[in-house]
Amino acid sequence: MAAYFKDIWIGVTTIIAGMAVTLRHMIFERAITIQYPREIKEMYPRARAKLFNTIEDCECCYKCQRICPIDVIFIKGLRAGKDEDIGLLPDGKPKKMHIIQFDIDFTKCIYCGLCVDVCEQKSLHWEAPQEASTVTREELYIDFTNISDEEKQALIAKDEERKKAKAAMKKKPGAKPGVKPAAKPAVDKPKKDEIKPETD
Amino acid sequence: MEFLSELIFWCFVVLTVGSAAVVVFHSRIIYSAFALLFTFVGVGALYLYLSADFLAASQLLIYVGAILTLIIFGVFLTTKVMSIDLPEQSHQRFLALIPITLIGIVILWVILQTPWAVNPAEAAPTTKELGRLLMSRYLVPFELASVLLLAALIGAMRLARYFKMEE
Amino acid sequence: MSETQDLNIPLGPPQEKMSQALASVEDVHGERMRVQMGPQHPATHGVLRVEIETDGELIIKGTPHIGYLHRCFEKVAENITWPQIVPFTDRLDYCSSMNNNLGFVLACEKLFGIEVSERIQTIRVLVTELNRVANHCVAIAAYSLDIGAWTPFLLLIQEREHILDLFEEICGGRLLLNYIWIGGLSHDVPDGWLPKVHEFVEYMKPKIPELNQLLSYNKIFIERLANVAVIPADVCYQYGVTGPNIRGAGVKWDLRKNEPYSGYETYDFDIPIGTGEMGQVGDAWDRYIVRVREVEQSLRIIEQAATRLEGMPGDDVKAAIPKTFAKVPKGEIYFRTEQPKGELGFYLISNGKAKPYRVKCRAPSFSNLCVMPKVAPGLLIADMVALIGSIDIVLGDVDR
Amino acid sequence: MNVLTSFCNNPANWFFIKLAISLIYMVGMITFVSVFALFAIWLERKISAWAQDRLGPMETGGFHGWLQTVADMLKLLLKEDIIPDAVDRPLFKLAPYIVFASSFAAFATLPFAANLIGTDLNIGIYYIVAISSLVVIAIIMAGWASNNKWSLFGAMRSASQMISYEVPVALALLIPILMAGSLSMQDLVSVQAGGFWNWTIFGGGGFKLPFTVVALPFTVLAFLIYFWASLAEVNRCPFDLPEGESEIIGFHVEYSAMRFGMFFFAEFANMFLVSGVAVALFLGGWYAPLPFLEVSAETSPVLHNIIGAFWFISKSVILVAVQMWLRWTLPRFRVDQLMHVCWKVFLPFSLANILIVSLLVVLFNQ
Repeated sequence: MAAYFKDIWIGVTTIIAGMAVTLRHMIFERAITIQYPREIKEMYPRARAKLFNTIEDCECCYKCQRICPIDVIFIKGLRAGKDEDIGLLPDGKPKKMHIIQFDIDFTKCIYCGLCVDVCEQKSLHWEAPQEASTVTREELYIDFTNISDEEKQALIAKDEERKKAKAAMKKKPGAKPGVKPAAKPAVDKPKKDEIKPETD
Repeated sequence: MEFLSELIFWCFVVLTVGSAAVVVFHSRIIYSAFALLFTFVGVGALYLYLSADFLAASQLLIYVGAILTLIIFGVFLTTKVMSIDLPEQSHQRFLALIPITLIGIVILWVILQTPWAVNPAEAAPTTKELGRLLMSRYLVPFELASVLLLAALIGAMRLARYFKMEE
Repeated sequence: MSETQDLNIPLGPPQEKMSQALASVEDVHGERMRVQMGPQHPATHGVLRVEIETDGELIIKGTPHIGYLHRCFEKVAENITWPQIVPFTDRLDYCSSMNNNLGFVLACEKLFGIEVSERIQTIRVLVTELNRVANHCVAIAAYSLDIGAWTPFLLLIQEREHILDLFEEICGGRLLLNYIWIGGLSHDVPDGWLPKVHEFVEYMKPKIPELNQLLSYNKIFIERLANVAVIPADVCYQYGVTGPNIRGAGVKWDLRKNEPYSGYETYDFDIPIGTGEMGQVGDAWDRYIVRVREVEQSLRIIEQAATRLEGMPGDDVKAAIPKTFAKVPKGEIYFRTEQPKGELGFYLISNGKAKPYRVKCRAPSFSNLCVMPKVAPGLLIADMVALIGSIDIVLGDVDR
Repeated sequence: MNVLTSFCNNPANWFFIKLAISLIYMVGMITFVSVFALFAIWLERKISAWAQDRLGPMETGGFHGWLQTVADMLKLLLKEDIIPDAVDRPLFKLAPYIVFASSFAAFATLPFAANLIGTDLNIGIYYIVAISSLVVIAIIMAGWASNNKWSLFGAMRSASQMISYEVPVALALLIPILMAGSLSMQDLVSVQAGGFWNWTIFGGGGFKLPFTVVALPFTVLAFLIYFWASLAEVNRCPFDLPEGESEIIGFHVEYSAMRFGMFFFAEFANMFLVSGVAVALFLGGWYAPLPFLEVSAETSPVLHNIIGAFWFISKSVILVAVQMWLRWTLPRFRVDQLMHVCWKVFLPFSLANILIVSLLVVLFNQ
């Protein structure tokens, strides 16, 4: 009998204690909500929000492509001729590669940050845009190169010419005939309309 | 205004009798159980026409709130309730005719013998009077009924218990 | 896992009563109802399907069916290089990524013979304990939601948010961190971070009595959990139940004390165990309160680690990271750490190449979930919710 | 004008006038219930938000998102009404209407003010208790017709819970009825006239001082029992097992669009109903807490009613807010504990309460 009344007493007092807590929160505690479009929370400098590649600084060393655990970075570079001067890298060395493709598929990116860490030129880095969301999946397939299609075609043509010349040079001594065919599609990124939304 | 009152009365009559017909004739037992709801509500409304407002509310509370719920629970607990096919054909028609005729005669006799009050009853609060009667003249039946219900309650609890507590 | 043999384990009095009841039920009633709880059910913490046979609301059999979140972690890990596996360990138990990172990284470091500096170890302890607090916040919060109290859920998520902010500042990630790397860390501690940790500890400390007042010692909450879904110590041993669940059963078993790693032996903290305060030892309330008390202990560790770090000279946190993983020592290893949900073990086989030959993960949630068919009979449906919540599973960890 | 006066003066037409007034009152009541439900849903969101250090709806309609529930209702109205294939169609469609109708029908005898009452039946409170038992059937109907095991669980829980809790509710309501000696709502209210010390909860209810002091603990207890048991009647936390989102999801799991909206509306209408009954029977109905805060019927009958309705509604809203406050604080009971609380705690206490109060009434009534 005593236990019965004690149970009721404990029930009543603990309910009142709980209500006191919620009442305190209702009256004294300030709301922590951030009303997003009007108040914007500052992002931390290390925040992994969105990858960005400063293409002018890119060395085209393929390290990021190799370290990526899920292979969402697509790079295609063409070796520049010895006579060409295409600018300097941040560490002062001359650039050696024309980058005709540097794509990141953000639909698959897992934001692990491994690629940023291996980038020696610090060209691949995190940016913290407030609005990183997009309406379509296609918009998440981002091309960082800043050259037009004509320039790209010109570079490819030039590269093929050079390769042919090289092959011809090599052929002369009668070396291996099986030179890699340079005619294979230079840009192997999927066309935009080919990216189909995957069902998850 | 008489007309309107009549109209509403006949609406309730149709509701009561119609849903009662569903209760009897529907082949799915769950429909019968739910149709009983409207029958009870209609009967309650008819009580209101007899100025028996306390009885009408009691009808709702007891029959709808308790008994109908119990019936529905009973239907639910019947095994394979979905697949029950109530027989729609009668087999022993001639044999059944005898009791039905007898019952019909009795009912008819009662209907003819009863002095029906054709004037509407006086609309007066009945609650207090009912309470008085239950506590004075009909005290013994009232108490007996409550004892019976209590016994039923205890019996139900005993049956419903899964296991004996350790003594 | 669908069928478990009966081990004839002595059960506590209420369950004994219930199993007697079940015996009589089987005599009386022929018909039972088979209900699928999940995979889309709010109380299953993800895509768990529990197939329950009920008689009314009484559960006669409860069988978990798993695999709805299977992502082939172990197979994927065989096809990528060692450092690339670390971000995948984040996704095992996404509520405690740091601890998963640490478990895998420590196994690798032991396999490859890498030594890390004391400073790195201290940072690792600090961040994993922070993550333990965050994980327990989620566990308690989700549990309170299961039991029907809404407010503690959002209040605790709010505390967790502070930890996630700390993580975002130190490594950029909030949930999936990839912070602890083989041989070091991805970043050093930023300036002004340690005072924030101290601030957080001071902020968090009064929140626990408040939680106790609001939830833990609420009579309804106690009544819902006390004497419910008792997992005694011997059942824990047999099924490999670890973490707060075995500690709730009154067993003082914590790898941080029993097999210290990362310098845990130098910290001053206690292991809270269940004492059967409100009912039986090893009931749902014991498992719950062990988590609450572990938060307190973790805060103690965090405070000590942060104080130590302030006095430590800075060094390069990436100094010990191997330049290349193309050639690693051959061998195999099993290493286990105390993850917030239990023992997280990694069995690694290296054949000397850049990619592991085999990665086997002993996930705590999986083993903890295995005990369900043993405990479930005799519970009510509402108790089943209390059971799932109290063993604190994360389906990412169960299915891998 | 003359035509109207003569029309009104002819006793043959009174029926039509009465009918017209009833229809107007009914439409007004439906409007009030709908507006109140919209307001209550908004209030519920706000209270939950404040208890959890959030803001709640802030955008729709400008000030504190006051239009949010209107927008939500519009959404529910415009949504596709999905009726699953395997449900029992007639019952599935019927159930929400019965739920709403029965919770709405009970408003007929709720006294908003001296003259603002649908009909002052002499069994007013009994009628409310009776008519709200229809909800049980409708909920069972919904749960059964959904053809879903979880909703059947919800329906079963709901039925057993509501039937059980009708007992303590009715027993607790007997205390003011005993003291006032009537079942009519207006009689029950009118004995509490003149200041809050005359309210039934404080031992008033038509009795004078020595009785008031002696009966005070028992009337307060009766109020508390009524309030808690009525939470179970309307399926509110901590007795929200029929919904029980985290366990069985609820009897209306298969419903969508406005059919779900009907259940939702009915829940909030019921909340107001039980609060209104508590106010009418225990908290002085439409009387102001202090006598000078109201306008007497002699000075201005219209103002008298308006002020009365104001007090009645504001008291009820406060009680509704307390219900919400409780919901956002407490965990949920388990089925057996629910029954334990009903039969082993509320029932003995209310029975003892009735004995003591009726004894006191007999003693002090001489």
